[in-house]
Amino acid sequence: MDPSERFCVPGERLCSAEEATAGSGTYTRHGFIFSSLAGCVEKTSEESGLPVVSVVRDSDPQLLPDVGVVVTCKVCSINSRFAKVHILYIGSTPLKSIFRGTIRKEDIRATEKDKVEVYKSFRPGDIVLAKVISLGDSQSNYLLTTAENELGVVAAHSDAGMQMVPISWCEMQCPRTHTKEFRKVARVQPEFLQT
Amino acid sequence: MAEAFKTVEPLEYYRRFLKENCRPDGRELGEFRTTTVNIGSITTADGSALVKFGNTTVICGVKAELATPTKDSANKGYIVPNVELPSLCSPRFRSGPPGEEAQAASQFIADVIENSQIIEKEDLCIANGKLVWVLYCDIICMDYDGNLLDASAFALLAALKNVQLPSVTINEETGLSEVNFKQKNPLMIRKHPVATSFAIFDDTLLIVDPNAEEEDLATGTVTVVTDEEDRLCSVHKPGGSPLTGAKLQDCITRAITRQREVKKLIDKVINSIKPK
Amino acid sequence: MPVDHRRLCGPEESHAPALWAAEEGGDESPRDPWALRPLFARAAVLSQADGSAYVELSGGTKVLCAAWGPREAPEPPTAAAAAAALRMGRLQCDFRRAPFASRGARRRPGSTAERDAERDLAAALRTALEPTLQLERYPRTRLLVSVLLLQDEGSVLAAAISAGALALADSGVQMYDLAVGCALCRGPDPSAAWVLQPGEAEERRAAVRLTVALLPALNQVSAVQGAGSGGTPEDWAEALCFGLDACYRLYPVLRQSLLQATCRRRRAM
Amino acid sequence: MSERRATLRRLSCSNGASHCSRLLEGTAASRERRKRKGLSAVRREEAGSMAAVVLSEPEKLYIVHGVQEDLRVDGRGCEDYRCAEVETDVVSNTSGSARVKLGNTDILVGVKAEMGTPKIEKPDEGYLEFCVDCSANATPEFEGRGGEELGTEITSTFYTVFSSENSVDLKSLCINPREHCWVLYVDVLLLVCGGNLFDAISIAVKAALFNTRIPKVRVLEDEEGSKEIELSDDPYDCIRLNVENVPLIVTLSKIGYRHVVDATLEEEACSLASLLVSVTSKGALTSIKKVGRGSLDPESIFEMMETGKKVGKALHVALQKILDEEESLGTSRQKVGFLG
Repeated sequence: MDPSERFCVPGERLCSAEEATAGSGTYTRHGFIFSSLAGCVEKTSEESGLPVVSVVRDSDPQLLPDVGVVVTCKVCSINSRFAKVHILYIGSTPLKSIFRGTIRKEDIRATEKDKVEVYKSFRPGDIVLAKVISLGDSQSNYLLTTAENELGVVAAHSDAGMQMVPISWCEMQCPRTHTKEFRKVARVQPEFLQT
Repeated sequence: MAEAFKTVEPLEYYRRFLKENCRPDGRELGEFRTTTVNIGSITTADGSALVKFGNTTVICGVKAELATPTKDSANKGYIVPNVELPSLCSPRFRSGPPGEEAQAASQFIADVIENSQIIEKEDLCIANGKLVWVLYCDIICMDYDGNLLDASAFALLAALKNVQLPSVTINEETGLSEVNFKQKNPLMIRKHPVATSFAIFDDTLLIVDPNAEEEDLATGTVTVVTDEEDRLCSVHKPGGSPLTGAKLQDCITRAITRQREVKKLIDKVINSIKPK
Repeated sequence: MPVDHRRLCGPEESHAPALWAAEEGGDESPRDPWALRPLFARAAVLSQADGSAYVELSGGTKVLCAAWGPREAPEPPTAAAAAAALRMGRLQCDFRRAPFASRGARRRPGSTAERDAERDLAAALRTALEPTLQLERYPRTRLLVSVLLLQDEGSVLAAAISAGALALADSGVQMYDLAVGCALCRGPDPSAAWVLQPGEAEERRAAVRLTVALLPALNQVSAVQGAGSGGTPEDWAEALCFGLDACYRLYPVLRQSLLQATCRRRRAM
Repeated sequence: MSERRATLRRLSCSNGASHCSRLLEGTAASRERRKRKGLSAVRREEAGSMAAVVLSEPEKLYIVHGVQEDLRVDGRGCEDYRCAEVETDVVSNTSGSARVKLGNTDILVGVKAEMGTPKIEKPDEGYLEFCVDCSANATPEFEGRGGEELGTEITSTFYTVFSSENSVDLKSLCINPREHCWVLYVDVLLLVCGGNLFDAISIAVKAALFNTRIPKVRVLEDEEGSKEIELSDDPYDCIRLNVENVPLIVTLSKIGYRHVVDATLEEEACSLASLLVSVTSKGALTSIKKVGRGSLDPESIFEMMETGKKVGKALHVALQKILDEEESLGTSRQKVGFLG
């Protein structure tokens, strides 16, 4: 352990709010910055203005899906109106537990929304990149969209059980049987090519 | 990226390790996790033991009470084992009454007690037809990382060895029982049954002392219980992939070796806590 | 009585041997009311939980606690609950007492009396821990705290509160502060003084019992729960001050254990 | 909307300000009041629509600022109770019963005495059993299992409050030690939840216990030692309970920097933490408990306990007066019941 490291527990007063800006893992009350985590205090100086005080933990922070973030999810079930998914990753951070989400038919692609059919876009078991558009209301859970070129199916298995390769923005092909299946394919970015 | 591979394709990830004859936690296929036992730490129980297999932690507390025996077995006491999997031990269990797995484990422990004769139930009789001991053996899992059955059976055995019963006499004149807490006697432990579990991968590969992850991925499990006379007390194989006779024989041989080690460990700890 | 099919029940009726034993004259020596029982605390003890803690009071009370960070909340039952869930997360507490945790007769798990007692303890724990959490950061989710009482030698709720706060902090959820619990009681004798962290026997004989929980950094009280033969507000205020002072004295121990756990976790990386 | 609602309530309170000074009133007076109170219909309607109180931020601010000035939305000061109506002996087939209306909150409590066996640890005492029914009529929140949590919280609170040794003379409920005793089943029915449930229930419980009449029994023993219990022939020959030491609960809700007693539903929505204290007629506090998801600073707990003692004592005096009044009217009293 680096002796210069300063550890703190929740509720510990870090400094006055005039000396620094509150970063992640902290909160401000009565003009002071307090730690809200048990972790290590970090002070980064900004070029202009006050340094930022934050508290970091080594294990991944307890992330939650939030509006605008890209998530990786697995399709569990589909019907004619929507696909139900399990959110597995936020960005590249795995979630500790599963959160459920819904991709409605009208959120699958950006163009020709009226012609979209869910079963021609996703199949159960597909790994999909999507973006959170809403935390949902009292009836529904997280609402997701794939209406962007970079979003959609990134990994899918064919009927024969093989991992398929994308051949266009709306089709994938099985390397063994060469049958083609419809999907809303994502234009894959290099950092998501993993296996 | 290994982390991501593990999340998406856990079985494939695991097979790659097995090909190299090792496991993701660094053990060999036939290697047990570090096993420790702590006896007598719960002073409100009449006997107790805490057993750890790596992360898996199980505690057993025995409480002795007095009851009247049933008519048809007037000279037999009761041993009532219960396994609890509280929500604390793993997120997979909900709070509330025992679920399927806890019930199955309780039944397994009850079978081990019944088949192995750890204790003769006649030893628990105080007055024939009138008064017997009831041993409530409550086994609670505190940290669930696989191999619950082995740990539970081990904790039960160690806790029973720790039990001290107060002496009870029946007053001839009044017919009432009198309990003397100053004079305590240990239980007579007749056999030392030890359970050894194996996870089966792809119908052929056997790995010993599986952790929770391995149990989830395995195609089946088998638990073998043997005692110090190398006798087979129980074989528990709840479904899953089939096993050849030769493989089962292999399991039994390994279980016998394990029984020796566990027995040695218990004796060592019991001796270390004995008042000089 | 309904039969519990999910447990092995044994005989219908059985009694603790202590019922027939000669009455023990368990008179304890008078103790220094200011004295605190040494407290042992260790965080990050369980593998399957996001955060965990073990608290033991010398004399034997042993409490184990696990905490899980935000998880998907179950469907809220009513519209108002759903509206509340959208604004903030929910803390759910679960309290189990091991059947062998107490002196005397075994507690029958699943019996009505046991369920009621566990539920009351869980509710009290939730009241004490909720103010420490920044729940508005975790909408639509629930946080879970699960406690297992292994041995009851008095001051159980107080120990559980301290353990719960440590476990939550260890799980990495954002909190305002830790919570430190302390129990105190006063004997039936009118001249009796308040004693801190009573043992099981003292608690049983006590005329008045009180459990307090303090958020030490914010100087806020998150739990006050007391009952007994009546007292004036001044009486209770005195007890409260006494208890809160004890919480301040216990805080460094808890803080130290949490710092150690944080260091250990960092080294393990 | 919020402004209009607020003015409406101010109106109703200028009407009601006169009776706020009186803490409680009996049925005789209340019947009269109900006749002349034109605005009561409006308030009731409001109550129906607001079972689930969701307040906007400005609405909350309005309430908090009012409390700061010691002027609450309905015109009360911080330590004033709403006027409560108490009527006893409303359900004929119970041993004792009472109905209490506190603002919109409406509670019915029935006490039933039945014979049982004493508990092993207390062989020479009877005991009380509480049961709270959060009926779905009280608020839609209680539909399904919604009321369960609240129900168990209320039940356990009352067990704590009555656990104090001398709240009720339990020894007087013993018929013969170890074998027979009276068990008092106290059933609480929430008809309408309009805030401050705990206080209202405790008033109703005390009134119902006051009203309780337990038949006198004699234990007859024959030569062989077997016992028989004989019920007195005279229906008026019965035991009354001494309720002098039965405590009342006072809930003090922290709003802003101050605390109020007898909070309405809207005020409860503005309060993060409350202190429940049970107070005996002599002003002793037999139990204290913090409820709610917020915390309290030590100083305000001290103040709340003081207020609780003061208000609780006054409440006891007012309640006892009504109970005595009702008692003195005897059978000549005209019952209002549920249609009144």
